[in-house]
Amino acid sequence: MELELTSDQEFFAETTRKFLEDKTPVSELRAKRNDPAGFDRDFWVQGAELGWTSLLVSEEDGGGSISGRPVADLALVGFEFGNHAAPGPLVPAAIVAGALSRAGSDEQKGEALGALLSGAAIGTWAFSEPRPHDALGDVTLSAEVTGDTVRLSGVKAPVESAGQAEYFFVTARTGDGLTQVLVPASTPGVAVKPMHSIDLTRRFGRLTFDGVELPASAVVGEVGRAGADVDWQTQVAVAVELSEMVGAMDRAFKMTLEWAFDRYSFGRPLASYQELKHRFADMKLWLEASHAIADGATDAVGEARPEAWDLLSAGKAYVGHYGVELMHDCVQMHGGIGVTFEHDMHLYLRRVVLGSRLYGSVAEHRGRLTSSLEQKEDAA
Amino acid sequence: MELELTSDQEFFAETTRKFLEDKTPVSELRAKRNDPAGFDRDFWVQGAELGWTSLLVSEEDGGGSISGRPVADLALVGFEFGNHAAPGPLVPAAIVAGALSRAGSDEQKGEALGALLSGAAIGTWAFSEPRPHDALGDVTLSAEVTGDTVRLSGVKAPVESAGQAEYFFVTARTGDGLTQVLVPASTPGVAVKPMHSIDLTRRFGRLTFDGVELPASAVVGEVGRAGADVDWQTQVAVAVELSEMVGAMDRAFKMTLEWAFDRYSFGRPLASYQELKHRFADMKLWLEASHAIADGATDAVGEARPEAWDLLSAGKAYVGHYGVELMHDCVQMHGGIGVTFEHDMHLYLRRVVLGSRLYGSVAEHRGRLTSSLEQKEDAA
Amino acid sequence: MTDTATVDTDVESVEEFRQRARTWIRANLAPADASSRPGPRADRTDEEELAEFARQRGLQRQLFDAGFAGIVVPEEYGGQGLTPAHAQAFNEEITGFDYPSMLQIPNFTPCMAVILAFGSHEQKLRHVPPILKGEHYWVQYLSEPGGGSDAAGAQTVATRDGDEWLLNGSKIWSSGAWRADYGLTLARTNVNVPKHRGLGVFLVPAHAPGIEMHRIEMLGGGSEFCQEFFVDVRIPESERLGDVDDGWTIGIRWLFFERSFALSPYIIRPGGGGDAFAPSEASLVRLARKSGQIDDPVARDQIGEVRADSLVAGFAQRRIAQGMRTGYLNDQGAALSRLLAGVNGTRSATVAFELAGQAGVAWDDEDDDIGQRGVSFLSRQAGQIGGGTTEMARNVISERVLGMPRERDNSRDMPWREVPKGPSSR
Amino acid sequence: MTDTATVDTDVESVEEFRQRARTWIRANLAPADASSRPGPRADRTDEEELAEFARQRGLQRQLFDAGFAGIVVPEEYGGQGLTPAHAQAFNEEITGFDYPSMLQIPNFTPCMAVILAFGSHEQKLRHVPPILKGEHYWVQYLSEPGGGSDAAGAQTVATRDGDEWLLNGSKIWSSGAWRADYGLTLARTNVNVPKHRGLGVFLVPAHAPGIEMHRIEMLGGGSEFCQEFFVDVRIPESERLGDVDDGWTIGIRWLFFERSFALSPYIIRPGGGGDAFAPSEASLVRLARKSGQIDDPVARDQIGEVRADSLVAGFAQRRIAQGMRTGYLNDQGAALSRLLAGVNGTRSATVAFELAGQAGVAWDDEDDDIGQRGVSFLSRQAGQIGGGTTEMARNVISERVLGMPRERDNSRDMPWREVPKGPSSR
Repeated sequence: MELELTSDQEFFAETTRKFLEDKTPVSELRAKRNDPAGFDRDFWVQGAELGWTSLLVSEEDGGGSISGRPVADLALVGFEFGNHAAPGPLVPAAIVAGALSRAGSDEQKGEALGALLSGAAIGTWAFSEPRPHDALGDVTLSAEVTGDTVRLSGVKAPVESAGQAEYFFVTARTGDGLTQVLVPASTPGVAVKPMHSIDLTRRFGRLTFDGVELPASAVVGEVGRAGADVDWQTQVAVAVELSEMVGAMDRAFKMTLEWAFDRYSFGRPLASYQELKHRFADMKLWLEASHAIADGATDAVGEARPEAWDLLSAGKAYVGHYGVELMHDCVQMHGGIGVTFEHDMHLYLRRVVLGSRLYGSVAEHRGRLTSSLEQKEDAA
Repeated sequence: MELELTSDQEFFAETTRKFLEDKTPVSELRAKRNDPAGFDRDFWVQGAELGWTSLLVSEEDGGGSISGRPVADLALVGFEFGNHAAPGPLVPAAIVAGALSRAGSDEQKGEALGALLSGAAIGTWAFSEPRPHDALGDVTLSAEVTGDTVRLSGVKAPVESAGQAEYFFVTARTGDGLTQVLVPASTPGVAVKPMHSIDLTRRFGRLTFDGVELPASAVVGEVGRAGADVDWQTQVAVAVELSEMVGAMDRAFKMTLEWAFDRYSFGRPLASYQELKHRFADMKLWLEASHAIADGATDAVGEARPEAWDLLSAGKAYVGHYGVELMHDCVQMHGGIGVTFEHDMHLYLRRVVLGSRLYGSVAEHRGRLTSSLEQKEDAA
Repeated sequence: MTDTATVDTDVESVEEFRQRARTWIRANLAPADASSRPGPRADRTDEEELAEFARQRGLQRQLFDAGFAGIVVPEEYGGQGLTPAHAQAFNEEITGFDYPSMLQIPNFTPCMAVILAFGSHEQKLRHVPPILKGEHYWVQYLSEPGGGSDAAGAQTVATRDGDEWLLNGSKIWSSGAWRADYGLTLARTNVNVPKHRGLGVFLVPAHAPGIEMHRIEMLGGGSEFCQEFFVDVRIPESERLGDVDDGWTIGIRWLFFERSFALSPYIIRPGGGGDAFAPSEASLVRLARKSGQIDDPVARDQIGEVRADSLVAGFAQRRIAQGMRTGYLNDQGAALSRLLAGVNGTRSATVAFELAGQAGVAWDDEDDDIGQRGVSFLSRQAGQIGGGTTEMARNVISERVLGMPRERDNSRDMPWREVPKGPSSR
Repeated sequence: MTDTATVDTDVESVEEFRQRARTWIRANLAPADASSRPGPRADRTDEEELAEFARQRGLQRQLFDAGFAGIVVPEEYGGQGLTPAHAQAFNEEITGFDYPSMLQIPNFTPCMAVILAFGSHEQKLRHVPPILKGEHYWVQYLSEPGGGSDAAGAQTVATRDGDEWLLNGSKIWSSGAWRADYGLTLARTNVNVPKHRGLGVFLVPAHAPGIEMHRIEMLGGGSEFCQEFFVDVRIPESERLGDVDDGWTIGIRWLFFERSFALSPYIIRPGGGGDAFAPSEASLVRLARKSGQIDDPVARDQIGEVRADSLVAGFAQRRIAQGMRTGYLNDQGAALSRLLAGVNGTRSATVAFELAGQAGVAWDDEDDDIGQRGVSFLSRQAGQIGGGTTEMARNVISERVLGMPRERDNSRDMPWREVPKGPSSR
């Protein structure tokens, strides 16, 4: 999280923090472990009132940011979500609303956007596809437009909160271009199947579109020309996912630091053992560096700077590796209780491990960085 | 090195150890730093008298092992070479003599083998080729046999002690098969160019064969059917290279352990700092494990067991990684002096780093292990 | 195999024994289920677990009746009175066949090993044969909540009451205690002396009156580990090992047996390898093929790395055992074995997760085998914690094997009741 | 850039300054040689090295005359009296242009930084302007043979003799001392008190009478580091900084400046990144292309890893500096900066060696650029040793930043002459 926030941002983050502490304490998360949604609808409605879904939406459309830096503001919420292992489709819901505001027709804004902003309806982003198309940005689900009908065929997975959403915002392929379609969950031919996940609080599902037909008016933006919108959505998703991971790391590190001072072994606190001290030093470095790149990448996305993708990939490559190592070291420092379900550490561990695989693996982002370097080299 | 040696092996190793301590102390290695050979010829002759070149040679041919386990005996010498960062082409010279004894004609044995065994002549193995053919076992230098002439065209590099050898034992390609040819260094058309190396004591050169013609009698074994011999030679080379690396690691670890007890910082020996203690624990494990796989792989080669290649690759993959890390950690423990030329550590560091790249890199051997696993899986 | 050099010539030779074992094994044991991994399985219900456990008790009885149980255990206690070389030969012969994997650790070692090392003749006659027959399954009542690595700091107190002791306190991490018959128990017999000089080891019925058991759910699933609460548990003096207050002499050896499980001649260890925690490398190939990553050179590099680690570990474990036998290493060298098993297990679990791809974090039913790699990855550190942490192993290696100065122990020399057990104030 | 938030409004604004700098730089400085790396080069002869050094002294003079030397140094001492934000802007503008890289460290920091922090008005007037003009180049006479990380344990003794001090002892790791004008020297002024309470810092002509200098050959080639032997070297009292025997107050700050070089406003740091030890990632691509490995996904993965580390480091260094400014971190947070630079440098040198392939260990003349990656790999740890080891940085982070208990210092409270300096007997 940034070191120098505006007072509005401070207040905004504080509000969400207090709300999550109140509504989704660890006891609640554990109670909902087998709940199909993982959260109550009124939790979501109240969160929407706090602005979770409206940050990326223009003021004309009923949204608005806190600081004039919408992506940075959303990242603040993401940090708190990670810090509290909170449930709910924060990232896709905010992105769907933002995408509608960017490219939606008045009709779409009228119908759906209002419900999404109030939390009355949940919209999630159907973007990722199962292997062999699980590379970040690989889209094969097809959208054929004939006359005033658009026809969707293909599979999307994993899709966050697929079982709870009223709207699926589907990124599809039309020839060489991309098309995005807003699909009501009730549309005939759309099959939703819940998936298993390592996360305790978030839920995912698999969507199958078996020649689903909708009016062409369901298309958001222009057919085959959604590339730029999809790129922006993906950038925002990676940026906020990074802040979520950092939020979870931050919590785990603080818990473990406290443990090291309180826990005595051989009549000495763990914090007095040099080998552990040095691991804490490494973890502190990884944590601060992760904060730094998450914030730096978020800035670049918000300002649409050309280096945004390099920074996002650097963040996913770095946090995806060192974040996971930090979490496991926190587990190791706790000893046996660290690998029990009864201890809270795993709530945050799950969040970081999940984040390391969503929106591109460490290996994928390293590969992207190398290709980007080659282009720079060739350009030079 | 094996924990339980026969008394003959003990004595044999001890003899070579004393000889190296006497003939190539560190002062001598430093004095020869810019010497084109890196060693005096009489050093080599006396080494040959100790059996360095004759271990893989049958008794009929004037050679013989110490324990009836020739490869294990040669590995003992390799360990001492690494342990003393000794100069001279131990591995290729012993292999060339062994290969001649295995497949050479009486004529070849009469002419060359005697001189190689006495050390009067040096034979080296021209096997590796420069990129893009630098993968282990990639042979493109061609040997065409027409009538009673064999014609060699291609490049070999790096070739150990190329500038000092009287004989090049060249592994070449004839169609789909391999052919080995014994080439006197004086043969017209053979160009020798010295190469740079990170090692201080060993020397390498690049050999260019520009349509070199020799009598067919120079072919060792059958034309196009040397595959099995080459495989055996390569196995022996990897096995002994492993023992050389372990010998160098063993020396560096002992030096650093002693340093940790003698060196005081803040009024305490380095050995009293827990973080350093734990690194020593890891190094001790890496060292013992490296001893174990080097000896295990050597056994398997000596007994021509089917798992020999898996064990050699496991050794090169493990020692090539952990051996190098161990050496660098020994440097780090020494602080500033560890990165000076004046300190001896780098003599052993160079030996291990060099060994990690000769006869296949860590990555190559890991890849081989995976392919081998796939075959096992398919066979199962 | 230099091991054969150590054969005692008065007994059946290793080769004769190997032949006899081979013949019997092939005639009587089923091939091992390739997909099965040793030890308990999180994905089995308690009923399935108990059924399998009962089956394996029967398997152990078969081994006993055929003269293959307790190969290195003296005959007077129901064993075969043979050598570690015989045990090693048996391990090699049984590779690929079904065996009672759930009965090995901690039952045969550390538990039976401790009883054999410190029990009286009567205690051994009473307890060892039922173990070898598969009738009694033993677990460790050793660790305590808040005890961490300082086993000698045990806070469970044993108070003498005539011919009996009253045990009060709590034990934790007793693996499989819920299905066990006995618990080897370390307790404090004297609180007025330094911690190392006031301990005792007791042979306690796992579910003795006064013991309340709670099963601990692990984050990777399963609840194999248990916590026990002792309230006035009565144990006769005849079921205490060794001399009064001298339990730590036993404790030191006990921890040694725990660290050196991978080298123990008391357990069946197919192939004789040491990295019990690692999923087999063949399964990594299957995983990478299903997840579609087998042709990715990065994935192949990682599989090869794990394969190398595993092959090296087999030889390293043998060298460590040989080194301890020949005096190249002292007994504490066993910590090298424990460290090796721990780091390899963590690394292979990490590689398995890498190979799982996106299905390692969110998956369909048909990808459950892939998804389980993600679940296992969450508890990848377990192998560096259970059985003594790798941190403790590194302390032991540096201090007891390399002879470096010991870490300061503030609790060493003061009466146990005065030892600081937490921050005085923060 | 939140840095701009801290601009002092009385002075030229950062943007005005940036414009002025941009204009001047483009008009007066040549583009940086892409292949060149900051600092001295092992592959240059002393003559070439001295010629380049003289050229860079001239370059520094140009900066001085143009009003860009000592951007945050008070005007009375020849500087510009501006803020770190101005220095950061200058770093961004000079990126890609030629600059006096050999004059930055240790000349401007720690040396000039220490003089500015602790020098008297006269001492600053005497020494700072010549540094900013490129006339005087300063090095550190700080480390000692056998001194390791315990700088306060200095054994070089300064004995008072009237208005002078006599220095005797030896210093080592003085980088570039052979071509230096002055050496900032830590010496022991009192052997009868604990080590921290008997030190002094002296301003010593690098080649003063009585100093004998020996150049140390590094294993990676080059002999930039020197060792000095002091025999009755006479330094006037007026060239001693601070209060008598209170040199450690200066020493602590000195070590802080050393650790935080990557954050110092006194040096030119193109781009403002922090990992000075790392070869540029672009050069890794060129290397992998020449060595034929650019299409190997394992190589691409490693290049991407180094690229990520480097991009992250830039933001991390800025966050650490910001954190120290805003109070989120105390001054000791600089150790995070030092640790980051050290580990990144080692990793990138390792990856470079991986990419070099076989030509990294044995090579022809035409592959010399590849072979040099092998040579550099041999001293890959240098970046974790020079400028304070990463071990010390981890101690500082855990103890001074996270507040964990300090390591035992057996030499802390006894008179320095009684401190154990080696094993009494072995």
